[in-house]
Amino acid sequence: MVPFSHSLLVAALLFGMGLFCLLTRRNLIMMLLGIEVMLNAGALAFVAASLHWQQMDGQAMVLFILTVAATEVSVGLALIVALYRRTGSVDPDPPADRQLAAQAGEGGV
Amino acid sequence: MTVYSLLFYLLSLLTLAATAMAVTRRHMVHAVLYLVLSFFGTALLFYLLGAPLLAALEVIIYAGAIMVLFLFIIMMIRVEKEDDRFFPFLQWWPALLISGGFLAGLLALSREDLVRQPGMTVAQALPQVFGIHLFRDHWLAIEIASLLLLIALVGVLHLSRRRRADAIEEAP
Amino acid sequence: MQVHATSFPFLTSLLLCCGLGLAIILLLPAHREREIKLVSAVFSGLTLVISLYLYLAYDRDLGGQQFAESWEWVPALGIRFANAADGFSLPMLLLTGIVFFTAVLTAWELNYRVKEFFALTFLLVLGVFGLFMSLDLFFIFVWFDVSLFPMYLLIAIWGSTRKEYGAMKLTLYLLAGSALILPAILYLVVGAGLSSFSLITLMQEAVFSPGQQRLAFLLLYIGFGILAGVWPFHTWSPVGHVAAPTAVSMIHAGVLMKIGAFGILRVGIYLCPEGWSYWSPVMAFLATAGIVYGALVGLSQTDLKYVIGYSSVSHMGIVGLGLATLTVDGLSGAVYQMFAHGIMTALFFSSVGYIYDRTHTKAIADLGGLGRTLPRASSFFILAAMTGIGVPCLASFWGELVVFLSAVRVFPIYGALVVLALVISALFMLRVVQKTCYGPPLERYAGLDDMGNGAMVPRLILAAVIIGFGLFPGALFDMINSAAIPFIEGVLG
Amino acid sequence: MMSSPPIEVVLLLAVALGLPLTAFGVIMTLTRSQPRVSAIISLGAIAVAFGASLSLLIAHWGMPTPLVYEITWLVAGELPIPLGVLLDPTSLLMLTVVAAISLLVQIYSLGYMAGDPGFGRYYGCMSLFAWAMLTLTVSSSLIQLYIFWELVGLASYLLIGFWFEKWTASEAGKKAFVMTRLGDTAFLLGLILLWLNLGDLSIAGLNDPQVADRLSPGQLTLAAVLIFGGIIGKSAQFPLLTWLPDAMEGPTPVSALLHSATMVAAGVYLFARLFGFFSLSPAVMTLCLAVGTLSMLLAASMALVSRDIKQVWAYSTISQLGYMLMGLGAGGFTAGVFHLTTHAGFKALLFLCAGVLIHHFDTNDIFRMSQRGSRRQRLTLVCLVIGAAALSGLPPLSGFFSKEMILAHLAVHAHPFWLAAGLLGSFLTAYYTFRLIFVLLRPAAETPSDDAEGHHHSEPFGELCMAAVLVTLAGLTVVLGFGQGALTHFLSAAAGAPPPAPAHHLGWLPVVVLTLTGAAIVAAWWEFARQKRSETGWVDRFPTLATLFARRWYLDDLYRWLLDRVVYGGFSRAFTWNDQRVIDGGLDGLGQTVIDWGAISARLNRSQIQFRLMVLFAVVAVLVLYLAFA
Repeated sequence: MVPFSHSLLVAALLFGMGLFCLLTRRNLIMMLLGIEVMLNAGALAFVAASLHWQQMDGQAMVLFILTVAATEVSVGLALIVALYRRTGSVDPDPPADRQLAAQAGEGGV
Repeated sequence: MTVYSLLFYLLSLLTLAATAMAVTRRHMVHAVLYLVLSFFGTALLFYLLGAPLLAALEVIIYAGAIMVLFLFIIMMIRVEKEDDRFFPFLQWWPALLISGGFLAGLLALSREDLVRQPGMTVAQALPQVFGIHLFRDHWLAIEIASLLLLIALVGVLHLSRRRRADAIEEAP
Repeated sequence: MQVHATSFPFLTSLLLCCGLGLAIILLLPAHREREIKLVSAVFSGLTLVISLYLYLAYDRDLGGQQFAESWEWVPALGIRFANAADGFSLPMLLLTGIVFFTAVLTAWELNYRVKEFFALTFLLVLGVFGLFMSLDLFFIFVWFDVSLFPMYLLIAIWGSTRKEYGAMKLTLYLLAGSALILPAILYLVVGAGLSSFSLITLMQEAVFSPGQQRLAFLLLYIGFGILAGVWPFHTWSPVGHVAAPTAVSMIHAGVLMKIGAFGILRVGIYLCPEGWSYWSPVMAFLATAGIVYGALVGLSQTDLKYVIGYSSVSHMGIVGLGLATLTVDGLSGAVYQMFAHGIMTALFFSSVGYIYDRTHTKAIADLGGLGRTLPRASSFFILAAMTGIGVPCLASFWGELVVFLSAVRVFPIYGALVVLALVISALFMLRVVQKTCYGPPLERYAGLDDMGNGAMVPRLILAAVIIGFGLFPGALFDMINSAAIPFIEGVLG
Repeated sequence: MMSSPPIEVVLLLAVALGLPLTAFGVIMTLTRSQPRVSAIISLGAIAVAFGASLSLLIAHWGMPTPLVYEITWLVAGELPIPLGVLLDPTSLLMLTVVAAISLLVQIYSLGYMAGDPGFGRYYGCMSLFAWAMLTLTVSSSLIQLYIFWELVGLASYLLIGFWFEKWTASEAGKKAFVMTRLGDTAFLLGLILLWLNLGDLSIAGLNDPQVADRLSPGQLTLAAVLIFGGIIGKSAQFPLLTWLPDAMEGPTPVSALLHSATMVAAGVYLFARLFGFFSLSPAVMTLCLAVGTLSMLLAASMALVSRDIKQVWAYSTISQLGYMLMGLGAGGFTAGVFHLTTHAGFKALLFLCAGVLIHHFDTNDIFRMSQRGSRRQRLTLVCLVIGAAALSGLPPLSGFFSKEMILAHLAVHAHPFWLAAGLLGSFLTAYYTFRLIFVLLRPAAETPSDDAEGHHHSEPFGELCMAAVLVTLAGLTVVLGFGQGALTHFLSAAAGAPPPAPAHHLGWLPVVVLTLTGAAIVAAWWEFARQKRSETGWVDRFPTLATLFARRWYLDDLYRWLLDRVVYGGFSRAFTWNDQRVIDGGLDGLGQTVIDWGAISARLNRSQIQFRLMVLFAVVAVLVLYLAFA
């Protein structure tokens, strides 16, 4: 059967990609997506650990991760919609800062 | 190489590729769909790692509910394409650095088991056994989780209530 | 070091005087400038009278700390509000009284935000009086900082050229100084383990290892030395002088720099004699550098106040050298020089201030021929310059002579160098006098009105003190010797 | 020896020294604006002082031991600084000379300075100088002498720069003060060296021979050389002599009083005062001899080419002071002091005559004076000739006696070189003196216009004072010569003198000197009386030499170069640069970097979410790495 660390490796890679997506994508929804991937990676690691130590608590934990993920997405998206209604865009930069960035000629940020 | 481990590597490869594609898509709809694929992969992995109930839940909640919600929102807001600032350099390299740091850290943590650990014995947490365990040991956590969901529900309703007073901020 | 309690708390009454004056000024409405000036003149005069009385009433052959008074302040930490006056601090109190009174009179024609100006000046001098009389390390630090903050406001609001930069730089330097003093004081107090901040108990009972004393003395020397204008940390003082208004730079150069030197003496030398003897060669080097450096840089200055600023650095270097010689005459010469230099710089700034108020320029290049147009102001200016050069029968000659004497005995090379620096200081002082007062009278200053009798009063007082102590220095030296001789015998054995 | 003096001596001294000081205080503060009152106060003070000093001189004519009377002025730490009086023939003689000349010059100034706006201030400074100089002469300890030595320097600064509106006057004042201050610092260092080794600085103590065993020979010579540095500064000897000619910017009575008779003589007086101490180290005596000779010859050469009458006399003063130092250096105590006294007399006379001429012709240039008819100033010229004859050492006058005494000592001295130099010096002196006389005696080229005459006769009383002073001084120069015997006896009693002057058996010396002086006078007559047009006589034939002498052997240029290059340009600029760039720059730079870092972190924490997330996860990543690897 697969060694425990391999599954951890997969989880770590997944987490890395989720984090990368969160930090670089200039779009709130994609950031939310990144967070979903990170949570999912966490769940995977939990399942692998519960198998490794042969205890079901790990899997119970995954259940809670699921609930948290669900609530987080719903509230997150509601906020994004409200923000969208207010500012007309899903850019994580608040409008004030955008002008600032423009003034300071901050290039690609 | 048992079929089981082969399946495992194949599936994890699939999941990783799907997530990589999801993260880097310019079109959000494509990203969401790739993510759905990645969640299917993870569900199968769960099943492989002895968590059949979770695999099902994964598919139902993650792939089903959450991703559908995403699609619904994307359709509603009609934001198709990321604008020009796709992967801004100034954010790109620090993010890589930080996720790389995480990766290195996690690898270092998991590495010491690599040597002596032949591989996990196969076991299956039957949903019935899991259910009993869940409601016997973690009854309080379940109640809190349900409360959490309720709060989320109330929160979302409050947020998206269209107030007559500030009706003006319709999308331009 | 015996402490003799006092019948009537004179020293605290001195502080109360300042406090009361401050309160009354704050209560008076801002537009009644005449009353504010009168009140501040009365109260500063009162502080002068009290300090004069203390100076005369001090029993010279009894010596030790007299007029001592102390009240519990924070019993848990052993902090007492303890004040006393001895041969070292009384001349300083008298100096502060004189400079304060004359500064208030010099600022008589001020018309811009008079109320805040005098309030802040009172607060500043309150801190200075407090520090000179306090026997408690905690209060020495508190008064040090109390006297620090009004300086910033006074320079930033009423200052002249580059006042924000000058004010900022001055305050940051002095704060850096106090940031060094506080850890040193705590290090000493905690090291002693007597849980008491009182200077006397620490001096008598506490036993510090030479290593502790060296470290503490170094911190104290640099902390207070910044304020005293010790050589590498001196650049704030000319900038501060130039930026400050006349009255404030009188107090600043006249008194505030003496706090630094006095602090080194009162805290550093009293508590860490080994540290003092260990660091004395470094002190001597820095002091000599300060003297020669101040004189040489003063040579090529174009702004009148900068010249005086660098001459103060040079004179404070003489004080530092006096302290560094570990001898009785070095010490008494240093304290005498502190007093004499305080008076001299006060006269210097008040006359330059008068010239600046009339000609609105400090640049030496376009001043000239004031000897004919402003005869009285320039005669005071020349008197101050002559004192600065060290002409005998004027106050600062005696301080310099005694310090040179002890310096040549202990550090022959530095002594010779410093005596030669006398020539340079003569050159740059006379250069300034020549450029401002001599030469043909310029027509653009023709219409200026010379000092009225009112404006003459503060300058006359200062001139009288300079000539008085110049002709009869014994009056001050007996007072200082009464503290210096027992101290050196007690400390160095 | 320290007998406490009778009351009347104390009284006389208090009067002699106290009055000028009070006069100075009163004039400067109260009566500066009323010229007449301040003149009366000042004159009264100096007259009384002169009377007191004269009576002291007579009272103590033959006294055996010096009288010392001291009180402690102050005790600084463990150092008592005394204030006291040492009365012995030298100090009494000098006291009387100073008082006499000051009195005469102040009377003279009534005429000369009449109508000057700063009249009151002038008399104030004159009283200050009188007080400082009188106390200097009688001071009992070296420290007190140093104090009044500097005060005399201050008085000379104020008086040179009296007409401060003239830029050159204030410049000359500054130069004089700084140069004498250079000498004074050497004096102070020598003084401190002595004080540290001997404990006290009483002059009487210094002069007696046991000092030699309390001081190591090296320290003794070092201290003596340093004190001699002070003498060089004050008496304008070789390295520091260029300030005296520039000091002629001051009013002529000041030049007459300070810069010829009394102040510059203070250096020579100090040497005489410490003669016992100096004679303990032969090295310093020869140094003094050498410096005296060098400055004598140098100054004489400069005087040859100078056109300004006061500059000629200034150079001649430096040269005569050099002469006195040669005399003292050769061991002739009485010779040096005697020449000091006679020189004070006739040099003051020469300056005052020059003052009358300048006052009358409004020019210092001797050639222009002669063109405007200086021949007609009968009285002044007669006095001038008497003074000049005394200066160049013609027999009946005082100059001859004192100069001849010095030459006698030089002759006795081992090395013949000094004698030769002395003779050359007296030849040059005679030459430049009579050059001036013959130029002034040239027939007037322009017709004298009457208004030039009238303008100066506004003050008959003033003219009278000036004339009276001239006559008295001329009389004095004639008479003083014959007082040589009495004076040597008076002085020898003081210093436990060396063998009486060996002048008598050296018959040939006076003859040689007289022939030389005669030759010089004839040469001068030939060059300036016969050839009307010549200006600098034989020096004309060597143009390079003429410019060398005119430029004061380029000493001034050397000092100017040293000051500008080394002091101003070198040190001062370097230190100011260090001050602004290194210390200030460094700290401001430090401040700036802190501000810049603040800006960066501010940008990092900008309100954009992703930056903040980055910070968050970066910290967590570091933690993870720490846990993983630690």
